[in-house]
Amino acid sequence: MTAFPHIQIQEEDFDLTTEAARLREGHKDIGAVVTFVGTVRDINEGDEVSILELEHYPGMTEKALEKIRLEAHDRWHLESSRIIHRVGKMYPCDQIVMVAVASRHRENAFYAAHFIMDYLKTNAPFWKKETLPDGSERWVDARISDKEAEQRWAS
Amino acid sequence: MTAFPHIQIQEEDFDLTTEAARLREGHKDIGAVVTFVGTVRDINEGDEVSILELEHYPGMTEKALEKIRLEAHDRWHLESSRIIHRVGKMYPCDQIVMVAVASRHRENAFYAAHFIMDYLKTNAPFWKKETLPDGSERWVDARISDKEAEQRWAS
Amino acid sequence: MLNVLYFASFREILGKGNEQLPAQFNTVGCLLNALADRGESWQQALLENQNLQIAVNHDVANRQTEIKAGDEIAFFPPVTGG
Amino acid sequence: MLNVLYFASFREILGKGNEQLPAQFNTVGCLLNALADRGESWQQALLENQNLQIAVNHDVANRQTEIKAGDEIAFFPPVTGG
Repeated sequence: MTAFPHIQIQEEDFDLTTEAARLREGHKDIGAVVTFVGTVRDINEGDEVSILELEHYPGMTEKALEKIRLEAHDRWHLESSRIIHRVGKMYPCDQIVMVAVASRHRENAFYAAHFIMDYLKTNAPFWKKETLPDGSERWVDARISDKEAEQRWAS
Repeated sequence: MTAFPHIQIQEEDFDLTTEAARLREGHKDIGAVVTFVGTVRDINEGDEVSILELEHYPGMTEKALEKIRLEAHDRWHLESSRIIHRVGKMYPCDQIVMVAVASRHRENAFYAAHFIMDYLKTNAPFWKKETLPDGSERWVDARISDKEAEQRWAS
Repeated sequence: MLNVLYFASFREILGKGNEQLPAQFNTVGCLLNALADRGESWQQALLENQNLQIAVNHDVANRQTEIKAGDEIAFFPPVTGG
Repeated sequence: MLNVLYFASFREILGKGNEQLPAQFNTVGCLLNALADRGESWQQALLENQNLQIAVNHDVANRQTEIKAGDEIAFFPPVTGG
């Protein structure tokens, strides 16, 4: 049992329908549910990727994600939100991360989910390592475009 | 079998996991999947709503939705997209509509799903009728805010 | 013949969902004027209502849109789906 | 004692994921200087690397952040999750 029930860091895959139902549980005044799922692409930086391994910093991860989540609630008056991030070994097409938000109206839900993902990308302590078909490994570099995406939300 | 396989108008409910899997089927180069689900709120214009009935214009609906979908593909280079809209009688918390888009990167997926919903709201021939707890019925009025939301996408 | 359709509140107010009419009107506006002659509810719904929406053969249209035999013309209020 | 953690490429380059060190440093910067004395890979990773990220007790920190006995100090590269 985590101290942050709306955040899950797990090795197992997740099911979108189940998670959307949990998100809505106990909230009647919801008109809009937006989910984002990030998946493993089979190509990165022009190279085929065989395995993607996710490492994280237990403790700091949950704290960073909860901070992002509460900031989104603050800005967009969400009814509910959930973040799931997988760690360990994943393969092309696998689900890596889910952000799900529920609000009365769609505009807030779209902005909040987008905001959470942009902040997660630059503020949550996860690191990706790729294994190429020849067995070589490399750490994925942070993207400048992710930092720029985050900065657009500065108020 | 519809002439627009990425668009479904149906009375039955839909399953988010199943639909997201269909969306991704046959597309490997996907990094981002955004889904929007619109649900029946139990309150509208300050009144409790018991039943929501959706009517549409068969033929024009599919054509209008396909036009919106293709415009989104054009603007944001989507890998794949699907729209499901239910018709008939629905109840509070029921799912009404789903828009799902898949793209390489998250930004395009968020914008495209938001765009499709904003255009659907003002351009697809659906009409909502509410039944209140006392049995009285009323047609839902179009919202000026929906027209304004659409107009922000004008390029 | 023209295939004329009415949706949502229009269908209820006018008491019908569709009808076939002779193709003797050049534009949607001419058809609307003829329909308005049927009585007050028709006049209010089709001529005096600023919110009247029109489609011809499943595309958005207006009073100036030309129509011909075989066309499907639909009248309805602003849409409220989603 | 201080609990010092290294993640991702830092863990691999430095050859360890965590260690306990005596709490004899007032700031993160002092700790970094001491660690850099261990050799070239330590110096490069912790002093010359513009991308070094620092957390103290699970919060983002910097070289000026003060530290005390019982603190958890982590060093890692820019994050790449999501």
